[in-house]
Amino acid sequence: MKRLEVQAFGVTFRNPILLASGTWSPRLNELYPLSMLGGLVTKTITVEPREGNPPPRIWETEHGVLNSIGLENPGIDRFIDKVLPELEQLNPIIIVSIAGSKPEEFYTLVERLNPTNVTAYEINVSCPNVTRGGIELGKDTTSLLDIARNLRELSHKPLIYKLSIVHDIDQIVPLLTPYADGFTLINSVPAMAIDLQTRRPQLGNVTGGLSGPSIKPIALYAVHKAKKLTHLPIIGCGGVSKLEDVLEFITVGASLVQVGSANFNHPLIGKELVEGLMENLI
Amino acid sequence: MKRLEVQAFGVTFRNPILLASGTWSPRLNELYPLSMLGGLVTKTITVEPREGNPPPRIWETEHGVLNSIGLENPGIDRFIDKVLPELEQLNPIIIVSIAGSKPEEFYTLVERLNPTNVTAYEINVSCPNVTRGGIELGKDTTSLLDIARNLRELSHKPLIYKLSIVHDIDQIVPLLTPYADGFTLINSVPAMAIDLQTRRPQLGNVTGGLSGPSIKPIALYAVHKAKKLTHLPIIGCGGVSKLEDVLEFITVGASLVQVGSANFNHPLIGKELVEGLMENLI
Amino acid sequence: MQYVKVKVIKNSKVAAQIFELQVEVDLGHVKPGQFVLLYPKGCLLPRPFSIGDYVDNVLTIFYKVVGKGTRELTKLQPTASIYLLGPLGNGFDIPTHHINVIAGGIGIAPFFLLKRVADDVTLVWGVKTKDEFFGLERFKGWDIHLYTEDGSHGMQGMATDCLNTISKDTILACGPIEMLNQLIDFAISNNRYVQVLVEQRMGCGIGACRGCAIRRRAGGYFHLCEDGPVFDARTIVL
Amino acid sequence: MQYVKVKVIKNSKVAAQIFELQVEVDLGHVKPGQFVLLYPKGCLLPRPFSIGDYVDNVLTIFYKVVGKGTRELTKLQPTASIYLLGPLGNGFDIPTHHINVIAGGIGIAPFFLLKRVADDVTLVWGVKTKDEFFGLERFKGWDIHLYTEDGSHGMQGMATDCLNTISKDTILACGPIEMLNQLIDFAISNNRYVQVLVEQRMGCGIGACRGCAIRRRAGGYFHLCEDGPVFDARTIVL
Ligand SMILES: Cc1cc2nc3c(=O)[nH]c(=O)nc-3n(C[C@H](O)[C@H](O)[C@H](O)COP(=O)(O)OP(=O)(O)OC[C@H]3O[C@@H](n4cnc5c(N)ncnc54)[C@H](O)[C@@H]3O)c2cc1C
Ligand SMILES: Cc1cc2nc3c(=O)[nH]c(=O)nc-3n(C[C@H](O)[C@H](O)[C@H](O)COP(=O)(O)OP(=O)(O)OC[C@H]3O[C@@H](n4cnc5c(N)ncnc54)[C@H](O)[C@@H]3O)c2cc1C
Ligand SMILES: Cc1cc2nc3c(=O)[nH]c(=O)nc-3n(C[C@H](O)[C@H](O)[C@H](O)COP(=O)(O)O)c2cc1C
Ligand SMILES: Cc1cc2nc3c(=O)[nH]c(=O)nc-3n(C[C@H](O)[C@H](O)[C@H](O)COP(=O)(O)O)c2cc1C
Ligand code: FES
Ligand code: FES
Repeated sequence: MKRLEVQAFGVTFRNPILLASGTWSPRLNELYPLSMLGGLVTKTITVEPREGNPPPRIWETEHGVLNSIGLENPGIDRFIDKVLPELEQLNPIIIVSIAGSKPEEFYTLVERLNPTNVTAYEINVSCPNVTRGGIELGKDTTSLLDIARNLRELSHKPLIYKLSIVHDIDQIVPLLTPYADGFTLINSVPAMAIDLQTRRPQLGNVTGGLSGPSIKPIALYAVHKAKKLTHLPIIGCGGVSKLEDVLEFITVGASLVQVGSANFNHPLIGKELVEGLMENLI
Repeated sequence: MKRLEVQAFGVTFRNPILLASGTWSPRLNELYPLSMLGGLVTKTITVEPREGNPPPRIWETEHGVLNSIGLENPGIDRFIDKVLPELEQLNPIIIVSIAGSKPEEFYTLVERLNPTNVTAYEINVSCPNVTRGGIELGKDTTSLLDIARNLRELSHKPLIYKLSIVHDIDQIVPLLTPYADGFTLINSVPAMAIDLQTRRPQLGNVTGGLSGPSIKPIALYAVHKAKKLTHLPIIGCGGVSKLEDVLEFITVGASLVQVGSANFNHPLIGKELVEGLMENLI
Repeated sequence: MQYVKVKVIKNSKVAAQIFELQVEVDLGHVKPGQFVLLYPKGCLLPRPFSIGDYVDNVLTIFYKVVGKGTRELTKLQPTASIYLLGPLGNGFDIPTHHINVIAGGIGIAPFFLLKRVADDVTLVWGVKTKDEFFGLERFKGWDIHLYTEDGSHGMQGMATDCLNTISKDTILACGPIEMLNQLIDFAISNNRYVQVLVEQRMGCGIGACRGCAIRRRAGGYFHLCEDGPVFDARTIVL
Repeated sequence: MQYVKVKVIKNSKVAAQIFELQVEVDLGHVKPGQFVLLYPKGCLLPRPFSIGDYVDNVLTIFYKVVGKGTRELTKLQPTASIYLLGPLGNGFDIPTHHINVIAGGIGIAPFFLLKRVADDVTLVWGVKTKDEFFGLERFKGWDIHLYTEDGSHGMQGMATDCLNTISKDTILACGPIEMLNQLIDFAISNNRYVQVLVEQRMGCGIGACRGCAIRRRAGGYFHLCEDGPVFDARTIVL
């Protein structure tokens, strides 16, 4: 057990397997103890509740999953009152994913969450499915740097920035490094699919984000690249669905790995990856 | 036949099927008449010959092809003397892909090619496999705009800019539109793969570009997005391997479609797509 | 809720494009209208199916072949196995008095289980053409009204043609979207309690992905896997 | 060069991890050392294989199961079919006088065809253990020297152990990279004409992708599909 431990952002993770934002629910705990995982990253939370995008919201492409959820979430008040207490029962390490459509919203979120027991923040500036405060924010380096500076002041907890492959990683990673504790790469990749019967997009919101096996080589690249640009720990995310994928991300320099849409394909995946890593150690 | 014709950039293409840069050779003509295609895009040419990157240069990922050729090419002199005369026998429409590591190289290439019979230029500012003048050029919007302005002055032929998903499409497409005749989207996506046996990258150049089925949803997105930002014709490229893929690209707004790595998988693909489109018309 | 690899007992065609799949699994207590997720080989997302019938640890699913996942299901041979998650969802709210069931096509699937718990039922089942009927013998004892669009069996027309004449009792319904939309209109204009089992693409089945949104008439969204798949027809927009 | 769907006549195991695949195809004239591309199901890139033997429109390929593509090949049943592109590449330059062949493991594959055109041949074949030998009967008439690393058959050692004692005639060789590197050293230090058949990952087989680069000793690259797969050992770096 001990040997799977990872130290990162000043936190001890019992193993490198985390579940990615938006891809798991506490009900997985009915299938296996979520406490055996390295940690859990919450669905992205915003200040106000969000309804999300019009359906259909999800579609299976040939080798990936396309989604356009649109950051549906109950908002920070309800999250702290109702959701968080339940999550805290599941795993000691809860990383809260946060997003805002204005800089002030990020500050509010951090101020509200500082007094709680959550472990760290994952700052989602890479959501492909919202018009403001999503992926565009990560492209606006001036605002982003501003937010990062202020969050560094405000935050009592590690700050992990979640980036997209469409971001200028070369520029952003060094820019944010002084104000960050780590990076998660990558969020789902902007993508779309067409229903040829109707000649309409498969998603209600027209475009979405691609995840799953299709994006693994892209995510490996992003981690490899970021690793050369920062000394901070990196969380690899994108297409992890088997033990080899985890080892590949670790090989390119990831300290921790997040498992996302593979949870839909095989809900025991988190457990099996931890078990696989343990056997791999022997 | 007539009804498959496409008018774009002032050129008449007998059908919308082109073969993508770097993925076909004149030897395909031994298998079917390349003249039946809409046109051919050459391997990217640079002023000086280039050796390309260290091997291994190609690898099959789970659902894509990863390459790092590094723009190996014979250079413009040899291209004009030896390669072009052969290509001109194959199809009336030859689009020459060009790249440079300095702005002047683009100008030289266009000046050298202007007097030839080639149909158009595809300006490759999106190669993931070279250190200078590749994908980074597409990120440097100031230089890019400068090059585009000058090329517009210099060129006697249509100028088609080939972009990457990691480019800021929102910004580049409107910026280049006044100086361009069209866009090709997308080039292969920066990516990498690991050999777990050796813990080394699968490619000699460490990173490469991902093509094939994995990137189709990403390419559809890019075309859809660019279409909203310009009135110029768009060439869709990325993961086309069957008739449905062609129709999907056309549905999101592509005027023409390029077939790339599918040529490796099934060398008759170009022919079969044209035949499929003809049957589809009936 | 369980996630288990289940053994296939039977998988055979019972009507045009429709298969009956039987697997061995202990699901505990299940309600008509609940569903399970199956994980076909080569699919990245699971596929939802109504619990068709369930007795003595044998789960029956009736599925129509429409795409990649259901095509893959047809390949399952007896003794093969497949992962299953369930039971999921709320199921029908079953009144103790007389019930009207309206089913369109494969929308009949959830009502085989209803037969085990309710006797006083009027079943109206419409299909395009008579090849699409199956398992009718299982409904023996119910008051059965069959419709075919082409008139090849029973009355010519649609299941919803019965709406003018049907009793005032609760309606339970499942079928294609056009039929459900008619029922929603009917429920609203007559302020009737009609329970509809609706479909939506799903990612997880357990409230994680927020993919299964169903438009709420009052604004916002329900989630099929948490709030459905059975809804009061007056409360949703399809 | 042809690209055709060919019928499988035979596909059976002939040694540890090694299969013999026979397909029906008219390739015209072929030379030992030339290769074909096979297009296994589910693979995006074709897989190159030496022409093992070719007579009466029957092409034989000997392949070792090492990964996804070759695993897929083992599934081919007689009467199944698979796309093939070929013949490709330059093949060996075959002298009319005595020839020395050095083969390591599955590197024996291209020499079955040589047997049809050359009689005065010394064959040195090394493998790890005796289970890896196959088709020895086909080389009857040649001067054969067998090596196993574990000494389970023939001499104990490697095929390259013969280099001290081998005649001054042309060497044709194919085998794992370590063996080829020894031969390259040998050829350079003794300035000997050694023809080596090398491997490299390929995309297209026809000069399109520029994927199959082989480092040239004089600088720059050869391309396996255009300039090879057989090279003068003195001219390359592996
Ligand atoms: C609660 C519920 C109960 C259902 N019960 C049954 C049943 O008993 N029998 C039956 O035949 N069908 C039932 N369906 C519909 C069934 O889930 C789809 O027909 C099936 O998922 C289609 O998968 P496919 O891969 O063959 O089709 P494809 O079109 O290839 O599917 C591609 C994607 O779309 C999704 N999808 C496509 N159609 C539907 C749909 N109608 N509903 C949800 N997702 C869809 C798939 O899950 C997949 O993600 C039910 C659906 C729901 C939501
Ligand atoms: C000219 C030539 C002749 C060959 N002749 C034979 C033969 O007669 N018998 C035989 O058993 N093998 C031969 N090989 C090697 C054979 O091509 C590989 O073993 C095979 O491609 C491996 O495919 P895979 O999918 O099973 O392995 P994987 O490792 O899963 O392959 C993944 C990728 O790597 C490539 N690859 C892996 N190993 C090699 C390799 N050694 N050479 C080229 N590409 C490789 C594959 O083409 C594919 O793109 C030859 C190779 C070349 C270049
Ligand atoms: C249905 C769904 C919902 C998601 N929601 C979020 C989210 O709220 N916030 C976020 O940062 N990422 C979200 N993601 C992205 C994932 O966390 C992850 O970055 C991405 O799916 C790539 O990993 P994967 O290939 O393992 O799925 C979501 C992904 C999916 C498929
Ligand atoms: C082996 C290989 C070589 C390529 N060389 C070039 C090139 O020289 N110039 C260029 O613009 N694109 C090049 N590309 C990119 C393709 O033209 C195309 O944009 C990309 O592969 C996506 O299309 P696909 O998915 O159909 O392959 C190359 C791609 C491959 C696989
Ligand atoms: S299917 Fe994932 S939330 Fe309902
Ligand atoms: S394999 Fe493509 S150039 Fe040689």
